[in-house]
Amino acid sequence: MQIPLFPEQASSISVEVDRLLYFLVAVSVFFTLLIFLAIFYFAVRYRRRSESELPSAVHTGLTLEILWTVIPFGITMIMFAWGASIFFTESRPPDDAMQIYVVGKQRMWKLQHMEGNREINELHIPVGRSVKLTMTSEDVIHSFFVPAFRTKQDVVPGRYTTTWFKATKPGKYHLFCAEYCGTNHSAMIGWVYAMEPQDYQQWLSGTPKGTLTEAGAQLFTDLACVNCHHTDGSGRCPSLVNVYGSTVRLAGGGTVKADEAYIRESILNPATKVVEGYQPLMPTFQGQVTEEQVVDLIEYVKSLAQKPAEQPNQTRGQAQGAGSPAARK
Amino acid sequence: MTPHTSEHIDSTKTYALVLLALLGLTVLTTLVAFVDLGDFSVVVALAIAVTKMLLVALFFMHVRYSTKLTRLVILGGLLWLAILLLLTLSDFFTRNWIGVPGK
Amino acid sequence: MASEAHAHGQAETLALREQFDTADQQKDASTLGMWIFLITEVMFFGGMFAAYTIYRATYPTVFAIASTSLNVTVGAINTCVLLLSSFTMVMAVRAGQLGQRRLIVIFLILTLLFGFTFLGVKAYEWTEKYEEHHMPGQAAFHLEGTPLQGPAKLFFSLYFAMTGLHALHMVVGVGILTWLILETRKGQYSAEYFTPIDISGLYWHFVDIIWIFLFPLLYLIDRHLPK
Amino acid sequence: MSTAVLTEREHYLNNGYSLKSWLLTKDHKRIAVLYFITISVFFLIGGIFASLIRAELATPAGDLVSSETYNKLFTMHGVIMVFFFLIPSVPATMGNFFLPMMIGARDLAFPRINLLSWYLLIVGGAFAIFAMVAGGVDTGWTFYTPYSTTYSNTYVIATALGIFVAGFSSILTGLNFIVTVHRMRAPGMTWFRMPLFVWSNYATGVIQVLGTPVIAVTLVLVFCERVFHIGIFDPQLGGDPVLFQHLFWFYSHPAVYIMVLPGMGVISELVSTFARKPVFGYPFVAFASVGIAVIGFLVWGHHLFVSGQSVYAGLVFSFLSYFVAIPSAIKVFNWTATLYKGSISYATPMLYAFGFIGLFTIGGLTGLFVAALGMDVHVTDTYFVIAHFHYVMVGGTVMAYMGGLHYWWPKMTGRMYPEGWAKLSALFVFTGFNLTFFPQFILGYLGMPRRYHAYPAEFQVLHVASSLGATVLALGYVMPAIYLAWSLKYGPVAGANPWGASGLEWQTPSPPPTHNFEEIPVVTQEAYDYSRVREEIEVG
Ligand code: HEA
Ligand code: HEA
Ligand code: HEC
Ligand code: CUA
Ligand SMILES: [Cu+2]
Repeated sequence: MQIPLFPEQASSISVEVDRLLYFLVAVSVFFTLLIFLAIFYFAVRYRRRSESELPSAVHTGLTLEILWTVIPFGITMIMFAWGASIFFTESRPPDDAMQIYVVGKQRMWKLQHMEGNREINELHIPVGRSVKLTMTSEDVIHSFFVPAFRTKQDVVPGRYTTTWFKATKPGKYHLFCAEYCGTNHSAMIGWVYAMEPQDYQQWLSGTPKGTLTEAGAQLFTDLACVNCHHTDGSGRCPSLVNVYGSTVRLAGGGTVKADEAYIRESILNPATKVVEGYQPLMPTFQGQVTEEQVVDLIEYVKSLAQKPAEQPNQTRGQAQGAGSPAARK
Repeated sequence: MTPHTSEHIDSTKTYALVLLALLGLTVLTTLVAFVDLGDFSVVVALAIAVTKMLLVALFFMHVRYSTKLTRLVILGGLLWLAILLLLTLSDFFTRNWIGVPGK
Repeated sequence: MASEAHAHGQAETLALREQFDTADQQKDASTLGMWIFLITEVMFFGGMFAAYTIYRATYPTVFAIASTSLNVTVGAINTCVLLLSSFTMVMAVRAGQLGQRRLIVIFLILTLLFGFTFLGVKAYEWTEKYEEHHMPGQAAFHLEGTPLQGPAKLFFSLYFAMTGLHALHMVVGVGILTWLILETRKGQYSAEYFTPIDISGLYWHFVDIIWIFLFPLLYLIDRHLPK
Repeated sequence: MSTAVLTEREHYLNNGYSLKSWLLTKDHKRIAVLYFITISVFFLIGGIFASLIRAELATPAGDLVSSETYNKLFTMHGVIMVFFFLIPSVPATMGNFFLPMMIGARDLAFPRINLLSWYLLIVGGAFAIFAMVAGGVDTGWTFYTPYSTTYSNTYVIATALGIFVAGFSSILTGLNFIVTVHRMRAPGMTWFRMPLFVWSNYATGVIQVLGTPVIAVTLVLVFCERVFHIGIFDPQLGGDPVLFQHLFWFYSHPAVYIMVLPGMGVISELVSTFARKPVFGYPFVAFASVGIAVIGFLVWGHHLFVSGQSVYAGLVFSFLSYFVAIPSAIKVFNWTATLYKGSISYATPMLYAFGFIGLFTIGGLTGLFVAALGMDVHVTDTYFVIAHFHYVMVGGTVMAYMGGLHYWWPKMTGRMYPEGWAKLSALFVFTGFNLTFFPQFILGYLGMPRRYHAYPAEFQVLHVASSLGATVLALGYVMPAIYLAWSLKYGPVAGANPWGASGLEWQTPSPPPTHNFEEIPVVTQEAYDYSRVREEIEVG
């Protein structure tokens, strides 16, 4: 069996990470050799020849000190800038990224596609398409790690974390849980299948089932959200139309961008952020909905936009009849 | 090496006055708490607390007479407390700045 | 180990331990040591202050409601009690400087009494909280006036952790005071040597200072908010 | 000096043989010996855990031990090695023994507190050992919440208490050192005449005093969360587990400098003595220690890059992490420069010093990898990190510890160790170490996650290499245990200054008298002034 010495480069970012690696290795090899060879040379050249030998003291060389302070510092600043720039790319999913939801749970990964496909410990994705993962955990901290993509992100209970990648090469890649999560942490592993787009489409249509939005719509009625949240914003609750992506004014000042995290919070802890002009009447659905169902609801709320394209980033929550389309300018 | 620390003995009067000041400030801060100063209520409350701390430290703990080294130690301690608070907050107050959930 | 004492002439005394050259050197060292210990205490409470700051910033309203549920009058009175104890403590140190043993004892006992009063009142407040079901451990925990019971628990967890650890320091202080009283009555201390009283004083005042901050942070800030 | 003299002359070892004369001693030298015995035992325990870890990892399947057991193994390995071996290692043994002598003091400022800190370590250790025998603990040495608070059903409380108590032992040692250096220096011993070993232990003291309380309170909170079911970090209540990580690393990053700074101090002594030259750029090395101590407090967030910490905090912490690298760089370069035109002896301690400089360089440089945000995202929580910190902790500090042990052994015991065996074991340690941990860099970059007790087959070859190395390494450590014990009785008698070293500790007989010096020395020269010891060198 052959020994792999280098991980596969299967994502757009992996190339950049590896380039940084080469730089770091080069610097390290240089300095390591410098030190090793210097020590070796001095040790031989100036070895003690007689027990009573007493060399004359050499004292501080200021220029040297300055040199070996400034040069290393310069080099580290390059390392910092380079690492940081990659990190920024890794942190900002492209807008066109396709959404996948991940729920970590002691010893398993639950993944949900928008189209409704639910997988466990397996993730099928198309190559050449950015994939954005919105992740949370039902219990302890886990970490979503795909070495071939050079991506890793902790999955923290009680909140969402995000990561993204763009597979460049079809194949089957390791998925590891990288944050220690107790017994069988090492069993919380799986595979990522990067497929040609058409194969991916086939795979998707393979098993028929309702999309997340549909499931969400169902829940929205089952959980009686509809009774309060009317699309026209009438009644004591804001309409949820065009909530997603908007900037919500909150009671007691402050605004918040209505992203997945905010909607999740609105469902599980409504009172934490109350929309301006409304009373905290909304009951918490903590315990009544699983993280997966929350995801469905979020997708439904996101789908509630007449024309998603129009008014990309409006402010909502004015005192009078907030939520009514009129109030959204 | 060890500077001779000559004893400074404050009068009972000084201590009594400091005590009165401390009690006064306690009453003050309690009353102010019921006034709506918006965000300033925090500032005021802490400002008063710091004043009280200074009184206790300078007079009761004789920092007024203490060696430079002691003062350095105290300032160091406060500085490190600041490091702990500020750098921790640097995370919590910049969450979601780039508008990606959990970043 | 008999031989040790002869290392530099005279036998070891409380005021001049064998490892020191002069009594002043020893006093300096002890004071410095105590101050360094006190900054470790600062960092110790610092961890909780950090947690407090972050959660208060995250859940301002809940924390306001929760802190309003604390009994401010009792809190204020207790603060005064502690300040009084600091006063008597410093008076004891002063008596030490003047070598007036009787006064030392009297003031230490007063300090002790104030200390006990503080702890008593604290115990009363805790039982009150217990009866109001404001103890996070309680199954029946409930804070009126907010649906966010979780963050409410956070507040009280911090409240009990902070006041609890503060009280623990008080208990230690009480122990030290008792020991000092006994030693003084044995006639250990004089104007020449009263370092233990001096540095115990530092400790006691420090515990006082911690409370000086706990009081506004837990009882006062945003009291005006919930109406 | 002959055996006769050795037995007649009253010194700290023959001054009372009763158990009481040891367990109630206030003599810093005896306390140092107590520490040495204690931490050797802990090192052995931690090493046995390590050996079991390596045995399990020899095969991809989790066949040797169950997942639960494995988790307990690496947790207890980490806890024991960090809190009960490496943190006390150099300061509590060699620091305790030599710091007062190096500044010409009769003892530390607070001998009773010094003894107390040893007892605290014992009590803390007792808690930890109890947790181990009672059934172990499986949270990882990092105790991340909510696993440690809510989900783990192992002996977290006992272990946390143990670390809490041991923490105060560490605090008191640091406090003692700081006060001692400020108040106990002999006449003429100015700050810039102090050996660099004293500087680095002073800097360490500062970290111990300012950092340790924070982990103490953090563990108290974890304790409360488990015992009283109150939640401070509990996400269920809206608490934030990442906050725990901040508090934990606020201590635990500076703690890594608690672990390495004293080792660096040892290296300064070794390099100077065995090159018979003053350390090049003395003031820079001295300030580098203080610099590391201070800057070390500003970088803890580099352990949280993928934890859900904000991107901007990540930037700040990555940036600051590079600042802490510079003082270390300065030290490495100055040590190397010290060799230039020296008179270099190949005595065992020097070999360890060479080993330290080389391996610490590699470990430190890989620290720069993980400090680079984009890189850390990939390698964090993989064997790359494991390799990084074993290079600095084992390749660095433990090497320094072994070096110092051999260097000061004659002073502490009055006997020389067997040079040949020592050289051999040094060789074992060096080769074994690299064979163990270098493959782990590759494993890490390949994506082998840490804390895995079973792993995909393609990683096996490198894991086997690592396990082989660990065996050699273990031998390298067991040998000294044996021959050092042997030397106590059969080793050749050592003179007062067998190395022709310049420090004050060599100006007094070996083993030193209870009060260190016949009369307190008056210091007139800089540190590392070898002209002073010319005669002794002549004698050879
Ligand atoms: C003795 C202990 C020790 C020491 C000294 C260090 C030193 C350093 N460490 Fe390390 N570290 C650990 C122990 C240590 N570390 C441990 C135990 C962990 C893991 C904990 C856990 O998760 O379980 C860890 C983890 C760790 C991480 C987190 C990794 C992760 O979990 O994702 C990071 C990230 O920045 C880091 C960085 C550094 C840096 C920048 C240094 C710097 O101080 C290094 C400075 C030294 C040098 C730079 C080498 C000498 C310089 C030269 C030869 C000249 C050339 C230099 C330049 C070009 C600059 N360390
Ligand atoms: C001081 C710190 C220290 C030291 C010295 C070591 C030493 C060793 N460590 Fe350790 N290690 C850690 C600190 C340390 N480690 C930490 C903090 C972790 C992380 C834990 C976690 O994830 O929570 C870790 C994790 C860790 C792992 C990863 C486990 C995992 O993530 O799954 C591995 C795997 O190879 C490993 C291996 C080893 C080996 C082979 C040694 C060898 O060097 C050991 C060799 C020693 C012996 C075999 C004992 C022989 C000694 C004697 C016989 C007594 C001698 C007495 C005298 C000389 C007086 N360690
Ligand atoms: C009893 C009435 C009620 C029910 C039932 C209810 N809500 Fe609400 N909801 C409200 C009110 C009132 C507000 C505005 C005040 C606030 O933000 O808490 C609100 C706010 C929201 C918001 C934030 C909207 C904005 O403008 O920012 C979201 C998202 C939301 N609800 C989703 C839901 C979902 C999903 C459900 C069902 C699972 C649900 N709600 C059930 C009353 C309700
Ligand atoms: Cu999930 Cu490890
Ligand atoms: Cu670190």
